[in-house]
Amino acid sequence: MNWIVRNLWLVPVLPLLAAGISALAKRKSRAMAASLAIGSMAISFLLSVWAFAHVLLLRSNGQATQQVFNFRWFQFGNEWLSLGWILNPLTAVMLVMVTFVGMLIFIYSVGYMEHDDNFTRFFCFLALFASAMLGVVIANNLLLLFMCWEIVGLTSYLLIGFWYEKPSAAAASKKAFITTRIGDLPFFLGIVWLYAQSGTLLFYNNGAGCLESTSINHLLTQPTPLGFCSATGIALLVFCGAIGKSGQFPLHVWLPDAMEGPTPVSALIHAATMVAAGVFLVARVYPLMSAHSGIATELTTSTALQAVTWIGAITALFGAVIAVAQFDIKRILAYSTVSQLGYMMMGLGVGGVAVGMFHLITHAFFKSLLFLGAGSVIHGCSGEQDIRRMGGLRKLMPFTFATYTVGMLALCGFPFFFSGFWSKDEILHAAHSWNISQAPYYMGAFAALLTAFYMSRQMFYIFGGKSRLTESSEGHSHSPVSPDHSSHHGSNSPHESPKVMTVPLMLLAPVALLLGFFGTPAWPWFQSFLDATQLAVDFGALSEGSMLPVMLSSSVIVLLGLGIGWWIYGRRPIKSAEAPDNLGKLSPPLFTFLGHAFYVDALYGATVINLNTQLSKISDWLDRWIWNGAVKTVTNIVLGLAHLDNFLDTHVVNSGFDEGCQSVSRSGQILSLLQAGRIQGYLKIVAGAGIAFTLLLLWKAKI
Amino acid sequence: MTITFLLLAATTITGTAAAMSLKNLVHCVLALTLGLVSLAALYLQLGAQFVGFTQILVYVGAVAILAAFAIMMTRSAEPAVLTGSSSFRVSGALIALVVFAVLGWAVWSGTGALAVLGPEPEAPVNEIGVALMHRFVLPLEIIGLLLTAALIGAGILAMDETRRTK
Amino acid sequence: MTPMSGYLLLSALLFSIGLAGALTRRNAILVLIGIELMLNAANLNFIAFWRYGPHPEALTGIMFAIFSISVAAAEAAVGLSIILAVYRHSKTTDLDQMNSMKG
Amino acid sequence: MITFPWITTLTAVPLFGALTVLALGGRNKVLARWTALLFSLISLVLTLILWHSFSTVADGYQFQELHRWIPSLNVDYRVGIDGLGLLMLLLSCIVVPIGMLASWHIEKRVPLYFSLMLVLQSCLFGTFTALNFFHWFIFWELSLVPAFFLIKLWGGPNSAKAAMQFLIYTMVGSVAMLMSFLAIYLATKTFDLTELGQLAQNDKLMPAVIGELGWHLFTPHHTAMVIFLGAFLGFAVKVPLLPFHTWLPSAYSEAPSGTTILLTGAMSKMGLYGFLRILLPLFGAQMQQILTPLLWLAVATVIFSAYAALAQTDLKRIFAYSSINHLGYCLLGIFAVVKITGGDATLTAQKYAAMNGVFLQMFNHGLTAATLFWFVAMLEQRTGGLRGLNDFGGLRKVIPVFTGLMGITIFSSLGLPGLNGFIGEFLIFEGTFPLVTWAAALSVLGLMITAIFFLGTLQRVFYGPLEENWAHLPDLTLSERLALIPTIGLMFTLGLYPQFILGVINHTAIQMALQLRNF
Repeated sequence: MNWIVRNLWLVPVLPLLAAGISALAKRKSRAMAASLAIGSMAISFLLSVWAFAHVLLLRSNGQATQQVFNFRWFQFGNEWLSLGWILNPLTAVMLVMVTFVGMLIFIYSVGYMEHDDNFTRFFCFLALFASAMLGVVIANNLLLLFMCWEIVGLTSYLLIGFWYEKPSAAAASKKAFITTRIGDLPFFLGIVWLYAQSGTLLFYNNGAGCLESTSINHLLTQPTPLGFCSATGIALLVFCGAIGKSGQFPLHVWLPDAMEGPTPVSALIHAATMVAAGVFLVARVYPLMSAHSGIATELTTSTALQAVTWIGAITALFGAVIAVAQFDIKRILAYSTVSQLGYMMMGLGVGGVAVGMFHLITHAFFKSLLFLGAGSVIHGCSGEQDIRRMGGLRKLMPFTFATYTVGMLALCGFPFFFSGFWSKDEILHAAHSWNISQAPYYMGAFAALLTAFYMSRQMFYIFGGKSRLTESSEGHSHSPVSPDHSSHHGSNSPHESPKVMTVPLMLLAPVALLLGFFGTPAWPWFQSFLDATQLAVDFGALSEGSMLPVMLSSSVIVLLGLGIGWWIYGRRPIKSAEAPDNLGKLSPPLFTFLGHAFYVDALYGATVINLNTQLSKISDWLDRWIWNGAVKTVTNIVLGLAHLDNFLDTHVVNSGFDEGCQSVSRSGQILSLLQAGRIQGYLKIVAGAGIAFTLLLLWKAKI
Repeated sequence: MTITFLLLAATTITGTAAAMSLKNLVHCVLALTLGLVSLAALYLQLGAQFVGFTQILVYVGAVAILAAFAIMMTRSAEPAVLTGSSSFRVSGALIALVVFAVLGWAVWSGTGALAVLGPEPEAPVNEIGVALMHRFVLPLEIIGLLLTAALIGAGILAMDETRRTK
Repeated sequence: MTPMSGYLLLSALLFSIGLAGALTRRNAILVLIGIELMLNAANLNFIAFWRYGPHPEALTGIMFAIFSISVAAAEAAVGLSIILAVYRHSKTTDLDQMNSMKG
Repeated sequence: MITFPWITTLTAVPLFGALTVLALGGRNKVLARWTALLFSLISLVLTLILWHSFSTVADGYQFQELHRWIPSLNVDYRVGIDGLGLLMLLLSCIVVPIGMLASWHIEKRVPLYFSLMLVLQSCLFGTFTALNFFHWFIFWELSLVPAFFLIKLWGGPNSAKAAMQFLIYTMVGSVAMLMSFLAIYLATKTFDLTELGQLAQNDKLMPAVIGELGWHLFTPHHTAMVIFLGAFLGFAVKVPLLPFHTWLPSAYSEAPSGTTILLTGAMSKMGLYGFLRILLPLFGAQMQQILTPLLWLAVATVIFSAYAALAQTDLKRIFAYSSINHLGYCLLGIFAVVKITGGDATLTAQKYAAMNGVFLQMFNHGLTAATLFWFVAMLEQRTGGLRGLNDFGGLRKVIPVFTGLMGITIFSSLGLPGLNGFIGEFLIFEGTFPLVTWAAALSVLGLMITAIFFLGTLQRVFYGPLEENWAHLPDLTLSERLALIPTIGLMFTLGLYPQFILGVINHTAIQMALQLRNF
């Protein structure tokens, strides 16, 4: 347990400190913020490289390449909840990738954001994001991972809504946070369920961790009312978190809208690191995902992994199909990211951790390269994002064109030289040899074809033909241009971006090229590094089994895609911005249907959001009328009783009493008439009475 | 029904009727004394000499004179207005008639059983005195007390206003 | 007609004459005289019953007559003094004026 | 042995303060304000001393004081605190100064306002430390009076109606509670809560009460249930539980912000404290019998209040409904603990977690809600009383620091990890999930809706284009930022290292959960 493992926490904490200092600093100096962020990322990068080297060292002298450091956080009841971090090949690789890409993007964004007035706040958020992402990577405890996961969600919310004056940016950030949170809640339930079943959330705790065999077997034995064992239940719930964060099929709606944020943000968060967190999560809890009981366990795959594969395959195809019909440069790349993430999930599902992760790493590099390239194109075209109004940038922005082409070819998986080819090929090979069904393989292949097609479409739109930027400026209004870019350029003819932006492109391009060779079937260094298996160079692997046919077919597919792209878009240069898309001409309704991404947004708006507003209206109505109504009726009843009582008092009792008194006094008056003061009158009465009395006596004596 | 009884009865009735109906008050008192004297005679005829003489002594001697005095003293009042409302006088006479009818009917139908004519009872004065002193001593004392109280009361009432209220 | 009923009839007649006088006359003194007459009628009854009653030796009739006469005398005296006092106070002997006790 | 009567002095200090504020505050408003603040800080110091010398391992109550009060009625003045009581005292001591700071700009009858606040604080102390039902009830009722006047005299447009509804509603509830406790007193001749608790433990309380009452028209079971429902109603109104909550939004939105801080920060905790201190030990068996309906009510409270918040347009009403939502979680935790688990080790451990979670959530919510309403107060002062959602837009450009700090508070209330809200919610869910799975699963929906309406508020108030009439809005002054440091700091520290509080309350949580063991 040497120094680096014990102090691995430095990697995420340094950017956090940078973020804290630049946030709390009194005078907001740009230089300080930028240098702090980039400095901290640089140090973290060095530390990650050191950790990587340490793992390599361990691997070379055959020791266990997984080291864990746990500490106790707080106590409730009689047990302590403890957190920790872990250094294993997966962590090492991810650390290096995140820090390297992050650093490059930080440098790039210094140039990109120089005209923005809340520059310091941007870097503070970027640093905060980097620390959270690194926290997710090194966490050895599912709860710590979840906490960093939510903070990553927060920073993506803050960064998407960075230009908060734009209502669309504000709405997009809220949408992003809520959609990911919808994914996070089942994840949270999964965590709580896991803790309830296995008693701990630590992944590896020398035997007692939740991912270790004892607790996995325990989970396998626990039945759930829904039929499958609790291991699968928890795995599926955790996968929901991954779906939310990595923009898989049901919850992908937020990713294209997240393009509202500045391009470095899209590059860093919505291409390389954050969206990959979902894939990384699945990779991290792979033992749990892949655990399944049954006879020949190595032959069948667990239901969880099947779900992952199917969701991945659907998303890959879905993303690719939509990307074909987009016009915003960043939305094309966003949907391509969605599709590539689908690939990674499929890779994890069919091939295992190594396959998925290899594509993740290669994708991170070439997709961030593409995004940064797009950024410099937008920067060059003074904020223009619609590809129909670009064109002819080949000559005007040579560096960007060159690096962009490298990224494009890597993404399409151009045979042999580009990293995309090897990593995608691994996935297709694994899918091909998947024993459950061949459908994912075909979906993957078709998606690869579409990927090649839409990327070539984009290339021809942006770099082919002559520039359509000037022609459009007096035409209809610009698409929503980021506020601080539009005017300052003066001459709006596209020009190459400054050095500080093109240098990162230059650095990323070779990596996008060479990285593929680390994982070729002939020399599977990357796979052996992750799976801690022995490494042996043998070129025969290339041809054994179904590897060769798959490789050939995929390269044919790519070439076919590029050809079709050239055929439709390359042959005749696109004349004007208003001209309908060539593909669109073939089948306009289908094209617009795809353009609106299968109207999924509208569908969600109509169903989920509408349900929400209806339910809120109902509960508000319920509150005002039912509960408040009940209280009001009670009060009214009481008031009614009070009024009734008052009525009774005034009319019945009072008046009754008055009447009584009046009758008494009236009768009194009548009686007083009798007492008229005339004595003879009295005598007469006495005499009368005497007569009556004697008559009575006599009459009585008679009978 | 002896003649003397009828004769005495007639004088009593006329005396008392005149006393009640004459306008001049003095004539009324005189008629009254006539009536009372004839009544005393009736007592004597019934054999109650002591009562007869007491009657003469008390009623004729004292009460009639007292009435005369009272009339004399209140003569200065306004002339005796006899115009009392006729309905007032008629109703009074009517009631008296009804009373007489009832009593007469009662006497007529009730006394048949007592027609026994016993021997003339003797009422010598010493027996009356003995009876007074033995059986009726308590009423005698009370009457004595009553008479003194009446005497003082009448005196005070009739006394002059100013001296009385000191 | 037995002698007794004759006396009783006479006393009834006397009594009603006294009553008629008391009711119809407006002068207070005459009303008083009327009452005297009614008392005498009662005495006549006593003596009549004494004379023709079953136990004349008990002398109760006479005793009653004597006491009634004395009471009548006392009553006449007080009555007349009251009339005098009223007369002195309100200068009238007319019974209708004396209605201060009206209700 | 004569020990220093800590708790009685603590309860007396604010009362004494109220009198001095009234006495010398007559002429000079500023003097009244500062003296009131001084006294509330004195009580804070006293509570910290208590916190320091409180032993976290001793069983039962500490700093106990026992005096014969009314021997004939067998009523004695008994005070004492355990982990929960101490936590609530600390919460009150934090919330009241915040309330006072938020009402610094009240101009109307200032001395009366601040003295009423101090009286309310002493009632809070009384309620949280009383161990004998008699004087607990006195403080429980007494606290309504200052609250009523605070709402009525300084409240919004129709504050009279809201104050009246608040008073009558709570009064009806506490009358029902008084009836059932009189029945109990009739049978057991004692008001002492621990004694009653022991009686209930070995199941002699209810038979005695039923024997005494002799209601032949109810079966014994029903009589016990009726008495329980009486007491339950008293607390359900105060917490509030769903059907009895309609007084809260109108009371909170009509009251002046300083009072709302007190209401939501400390007074709503009295209901929960009552549940834990009185209902759980005494009526454990009855609660178990009707556990499912109770759980349904708790889940309904969580979800419906969240949805209702989504439909509101007035900031205060939104935060009022959100505090109903948060208290719904505490109720969920309490009802989960009541479930019979028959001594199964892991489930008992979950009970400890749920109980700790409830305590922590009570404290966190008090702190966060108070700061939230403090911000609303600041917003009101700056914009002259406006607080509708549609009145603002894009304020972040003008008042960035205000937005930042209020954002932190909103995210803490949202339950973002790293801030204090998350720990409480995690413990509650971690406790309730294994015990009552369906209820926990449903209540998680509440978390999502909370996120929606809070972010909706942020978006409509602070994001989007700036409305021109707010262009000159002043940002937080230095004094206001200093006033915020303790609370925001506490949010972060509790979020990162909750052992400060959990260490103290953990032992009490175990005790309370164990009390229910043999049901």
